Amino acid sequence: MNKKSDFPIFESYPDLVYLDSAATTQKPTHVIDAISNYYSSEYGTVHRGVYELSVASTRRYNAARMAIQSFINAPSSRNVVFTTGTTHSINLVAFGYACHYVKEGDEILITEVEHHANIVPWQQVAQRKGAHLKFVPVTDSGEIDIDVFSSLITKKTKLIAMAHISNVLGSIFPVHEITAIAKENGIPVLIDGAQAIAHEPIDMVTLDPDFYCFSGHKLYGPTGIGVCYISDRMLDKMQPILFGGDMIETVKKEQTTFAPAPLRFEAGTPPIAQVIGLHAAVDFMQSLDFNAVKEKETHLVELVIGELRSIKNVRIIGNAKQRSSAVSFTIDGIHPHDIGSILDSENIAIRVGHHCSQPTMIRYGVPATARVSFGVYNNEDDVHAFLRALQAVLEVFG
Amino acid sequence: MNKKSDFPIFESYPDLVYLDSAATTQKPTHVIDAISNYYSSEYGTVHRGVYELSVASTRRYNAARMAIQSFINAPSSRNVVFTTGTTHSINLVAFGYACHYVKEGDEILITEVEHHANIVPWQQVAQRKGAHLKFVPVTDSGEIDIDVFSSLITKKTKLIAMAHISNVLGSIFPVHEITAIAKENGIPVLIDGAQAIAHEPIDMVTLDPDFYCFSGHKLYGPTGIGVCYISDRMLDKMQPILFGGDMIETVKKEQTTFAPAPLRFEAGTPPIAQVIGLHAAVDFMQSLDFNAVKEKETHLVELVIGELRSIKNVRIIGNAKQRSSAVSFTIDGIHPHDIGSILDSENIAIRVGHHCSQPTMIRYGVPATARVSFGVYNNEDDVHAFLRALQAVLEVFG
Amino acid sequence: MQKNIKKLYQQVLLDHNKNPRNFKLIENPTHVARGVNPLCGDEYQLYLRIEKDIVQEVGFKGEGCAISKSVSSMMTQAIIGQHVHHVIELKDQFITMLTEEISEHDAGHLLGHLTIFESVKDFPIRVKCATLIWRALEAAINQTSTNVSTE
Amino acid sequence: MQKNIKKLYQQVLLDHNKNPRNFKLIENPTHVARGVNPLCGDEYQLYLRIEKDIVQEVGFKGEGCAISKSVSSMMTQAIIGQHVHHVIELKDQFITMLTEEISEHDAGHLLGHLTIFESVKDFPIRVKCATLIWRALEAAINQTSTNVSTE
Ligand SMILES: Cc1ncc(COP(=O)(O)O)c(C=O)c1O
Ligand SMILES: Cc1ncc(COP(=O)(O)O)c(C=O)c1O
Repeated sequence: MNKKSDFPIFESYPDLVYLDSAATTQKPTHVIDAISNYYSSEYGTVHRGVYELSVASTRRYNAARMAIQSFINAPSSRNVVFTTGTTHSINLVAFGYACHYVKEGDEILITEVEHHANIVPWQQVAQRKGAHLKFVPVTDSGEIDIDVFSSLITKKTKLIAMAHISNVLGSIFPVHEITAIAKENGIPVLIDGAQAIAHEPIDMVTLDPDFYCFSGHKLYGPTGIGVCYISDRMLDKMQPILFGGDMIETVKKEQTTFAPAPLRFEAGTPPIAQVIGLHAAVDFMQSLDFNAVKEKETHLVELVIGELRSIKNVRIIGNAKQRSSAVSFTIDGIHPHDIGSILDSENIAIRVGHHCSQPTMIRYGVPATARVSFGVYNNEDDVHAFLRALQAVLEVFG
Repeated sequence: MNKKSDFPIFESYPDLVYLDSAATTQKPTHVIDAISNYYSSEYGTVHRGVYELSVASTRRYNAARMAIQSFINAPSSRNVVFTTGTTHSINLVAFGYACHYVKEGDEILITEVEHHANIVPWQQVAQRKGAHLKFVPVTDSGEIDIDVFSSLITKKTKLIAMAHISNVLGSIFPVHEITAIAKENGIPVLIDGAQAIAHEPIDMVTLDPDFYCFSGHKLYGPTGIGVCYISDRMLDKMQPILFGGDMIETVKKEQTTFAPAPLRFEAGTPPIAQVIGLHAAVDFMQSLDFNAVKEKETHLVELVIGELRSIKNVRIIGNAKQRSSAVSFTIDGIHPHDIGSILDSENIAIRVGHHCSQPTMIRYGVPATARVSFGVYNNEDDVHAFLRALQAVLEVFG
Repeated sequence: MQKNIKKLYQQVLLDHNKNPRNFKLIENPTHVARGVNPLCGDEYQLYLRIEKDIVQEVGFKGEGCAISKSVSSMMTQAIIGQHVHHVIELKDQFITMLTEEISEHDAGHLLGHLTIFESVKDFPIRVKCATLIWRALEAAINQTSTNVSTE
Repeated sequence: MQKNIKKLYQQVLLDHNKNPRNFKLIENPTHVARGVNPLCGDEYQLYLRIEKDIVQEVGFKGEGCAISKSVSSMMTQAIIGQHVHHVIELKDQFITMLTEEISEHDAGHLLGHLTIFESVKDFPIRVKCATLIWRALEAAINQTSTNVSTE
C-alpha cells in the first residue's frame, strides 16, 4: 500500500521524508481538486441566494455536514458545528459554555500534558470566574491513572477537558473510561480530538462526550476549518461567541433572536470551500482500509521506537501502552533544534520544540523534544532515512 | 477589457450572468492556482518547524501579510491581523476592545443601515455592559447628514462603527469626514470595509481609522479569510478573544504570557492556504488598472439605474450621490423572491432578500429588495441580459 | 423563460397572488399563529375560528412572495368548513409532497388544486415559501407556539 | 550531510557548545537580563559587571541549542574588557550581519571569529537562536527590560 502517489507534494519534492503529520498532514489530490473544482465551477454563497450556484453551494455545504456527522457517527448533523479548527472549537466551548456555567470556586480539570489550545482557554475562564484549573498528573510513561483521575473529581468540578491522544507523548488516553466517570458525576467532558481524528475510529454515539473538537488540516483536509461536535444536551445551553449574519433569525435595532443550532454558532459567511475540502478529506479517509492504515502506522512506530532505544543517550518521552503514531525523544547533549536543522538538510521534516505544550516539557524536565509522527503516506523507507540521518547527527556532535 | 476569461466559472458555466458580487466574488485562476500549488508543492505548518516546508510556508505567510499591508497602505505589517472574515474582525474589536472599555451608560454609535455583522456584536456589548446602541439616521436617498451625525456624538460615545459602503444602498459613506470628527472627539472608529475593499482604493495612513475590517471572499480571494486592520494606538489596548497555540509566549500551569501583535490575535494553526490565496487575490487586484475598473463599474451602475428608472413601478432603494456598484430595487406587486427565481431560470444570479440587514428593510419600509451588484468580470451584456429577463418577470406578473 | 418556471408561475397562482382569498382578519379567532421566513422576509398571521372541530372561519394577513401568498390563499379555501382531522391530513400531505420523494399521483389524493405547487420542488430554496403557512397552521392547531419560523 | 550545514556546525561552534566559556554566575552584577526563545525553549541569563563603562566581568547561564550556546560563549569572550560603546557596535554589527543584506566582508569588520555565524543566514529559522543573547545584552545595557523574547 503506497499512498505517496495520492499526495502531489511527493511528486513536487521527491526527496521529502515528511515526518510531521501530527503538526499538519499533507493533502491528497482528491482534496486539492475538490477545492479547485468548487471554485472553478460551482462557487456561490450559501444560505441566502435563490439562484442555482447558491442553492447548489448550500446543498454541498449541508451534505458536507452530513458526511462529517456520519464520519464521527454523531446523532444528528445539528451536532456538527463548523469552526476554523480545534483551537476555535475549544474556545467556543470555553466562552460559549463554560463561561456561563463555571462560578467562583468551581474547578476545571485538565491533564498536565495538554496542548496550549486546551490549557489557555481554561486559564482564561478560571481567571475571569475565580475558578480553579486543576491538572491530572500523568505518569512517567505518559499514562493517566484512572484512580488518581477519579480522586481529583470533586463536587466543584464543572468541566473536564483532555486530549484523546497526546501530541507530545503519543499516548492514547482512556477517554471512554473518563467520559463514563464524568457522566456518573454529572460533569461535562470535552475531548480534544486533534491528534485522534486521523488515527482512531471516532464514534460520538459510543463515546458520548459533551464536546469533541478537531481540525481539518490534521485529517488530510484544508487549513481554516475544524469541527466542534456538541452533544444534544449541550446545544441549548451554549451561547454563540461570534455574532453577525447567518446566525440570526430576526435583527431589530433593539434586539436580536438567534437561529437554531448549528447555524447559531456559525456567524458570517462560512468557510465554504474549506467545508467542501473537509468533506473530500473525509471521503478520502473513508476510501482507506482503516485497519490496514493503523497496522502500518503501528509497525512504523514500533520500528522507530525499537531503533531509537538501541541508540545510546536517546531518551524516549512517553512510553504508554496504548499509543499512537507520534514519538518524542531527546538526545543527551544535543539540542532538538540542532537535530531538526541537520535532519532538514537531508530533506527530513521532523518537529522539534515544545510542540505547543510547554507544561509537558516541564513535566518531563526537558526544554524541548524532537518528534517524529506518521501519516498514511509514510513507509519503512522514511523511517530508515530518518535513522540514517540521525546517525549523522550523532557523528557531528560525536 | 474582458475579465471573464480570468475566471474559470464562466468557462464551466458559459451562460452565467453573475450579478451578486456584493455577496461574494468569483475567483480568478490566479487565486485558485495559488491555493492548489501551495497544497501540491509547498505545504507545511507555519511559525514552528525548522524544516524547509515550514520555513518557506512561514515566509509566504509573512509575505502575504506584507502584501496586504501595502495593499491597504497600513503603517506596518503588525497592524494586519488575519481573521476568518469581516464578521470575525468586527467581533474581535467588539470583544477584544469594546467590551473592556465600554462602561455602563456609555454609547456606541452605528448607522441604521448596517449589515448584521456590524449590529449584533454591538448589541451584545451594549447588553453586557449596560451601554446604549445609538443609530445614525440615513436620509431617504441613503446618505448620512454629517451635522446630524455630529449632533449624535456625546461625551459618552465610546465607539463609532459604520460601513464604508452600504451593502444594500450602495452608498459610499463619508468615512474621511467621520473619522476626522471622531478623532476630534477622541472616539475610536471602526470602518466595515466589506463592500469597499474591492471597489475603492483603501489607504490606512490617509483614512487613519482605529479599525478597518474586510473579507477575502469579496475581494476575489478564498473563503475563510479576512483582515482586521488595527491601528498602532489600539494594538496594545486590545485583548485576544481566542486563546491557544501560536498566540502565546510562555505557558505555565499557573499563567500565560502572550506573543506580541499581530500573532497575539491569531490563535491556533492559522488558515495558511487562505492567507496565501488572499495574497494572490491582492496580486490580482494590483494587476488591474483600478481606474479603468471603477470607470466600467460606474458605467454599468449608471446603465442599470437609468434603465430601471424607466420601468413603471420600479423603486430604487438608495440614490446617494456617492455610490458604488450595488443597486437595490423593488417592483410594486412583485416580491423580490419571485424576481430572483425567475431570473435564476435565465441563469441570472441576483440577490433577493434582506441582505443581512433587516433594519435597513424596516428603514425603507420594504420586506426585502432585489439587488444587482458588479465585479470586474461584468460587462454591458450582463446588464442587458438582466434587463431582458426583468421584462419577462414584468410580463408574467402582467 | 424556462418551462419549469412557467409551470410554477401559472395563471392560478398569479391570480391568488393578486387577489388572495380570505385575506382578512377574523373576529374572535380561537386559534392564531404567525409564520415568518426570515430569509426572504415573508411574514403572515393566520386566524382560525374552530368550533366543534370544524374550521368555521379562516383568514390571513401579511406579506410575502407570490408562492407563499397564493399557497396561503388556496389553503384557506381548502380548509374552510373542514374537520380538524381532515385539515391535519391535508397539511401532512402538502408538506410531504414538497419535502419527500413521492409521486404526483400519491400527492394528489386529497390536495386537489393544491398539487399545482408540486413544481416548487424544482426550486428547493422556495419550498419554505410554500410550506410556511402550513407550518403556521400546524402551530395554530397545536397551540404549541404562536410563532413559526422556517429558518 | 549537506555542505552548508557542515559549515554551520563546524568544530569551533561544537567546541563552544560543549565547553561554553564564562558559563557562570558572577558576583555583584551591575546589569542582568534574560533571553528566551519560546519557539525552541532556549533560555539564558546574562550577567554583566560594568564599571567605568568597561565590561569588567561577564557570565551566562541557561540552556539552549548549539548555536545559541556557542554564540553566547563567544560573545562573552568578545566583550570582556571592552568599552560599552564598542560592545554596542559589536552587537549592532552581529545583528545586522544576520538580518540584513550585507556582504561577509562588511560584516567582518569588528566581529572577528564571530563571523563564523554568518552561515546561520542560510537557516532563517535559526537566526533567532544566534541573536538571542545579543538581544539580552542590548536589554541589559539599556536596562529597559530584563526579559527578552525573540518571538
Ligand atoms: C457591509 C458588510 N459587512 C459585513 C459583511 C460580513 O462579511 P462576512 O460574511 O464575510 O463576514 C458583509 C457581507 O456579507 C457586508 O456586506
Ligand atoms: C492535541 C492538540 N490539540 C489542539 C491542537 C490545535 O489545533 P489547531 O492548531 O488546528 O487549532 C493541536 C494541534 O496543533 C493538537 O495537537
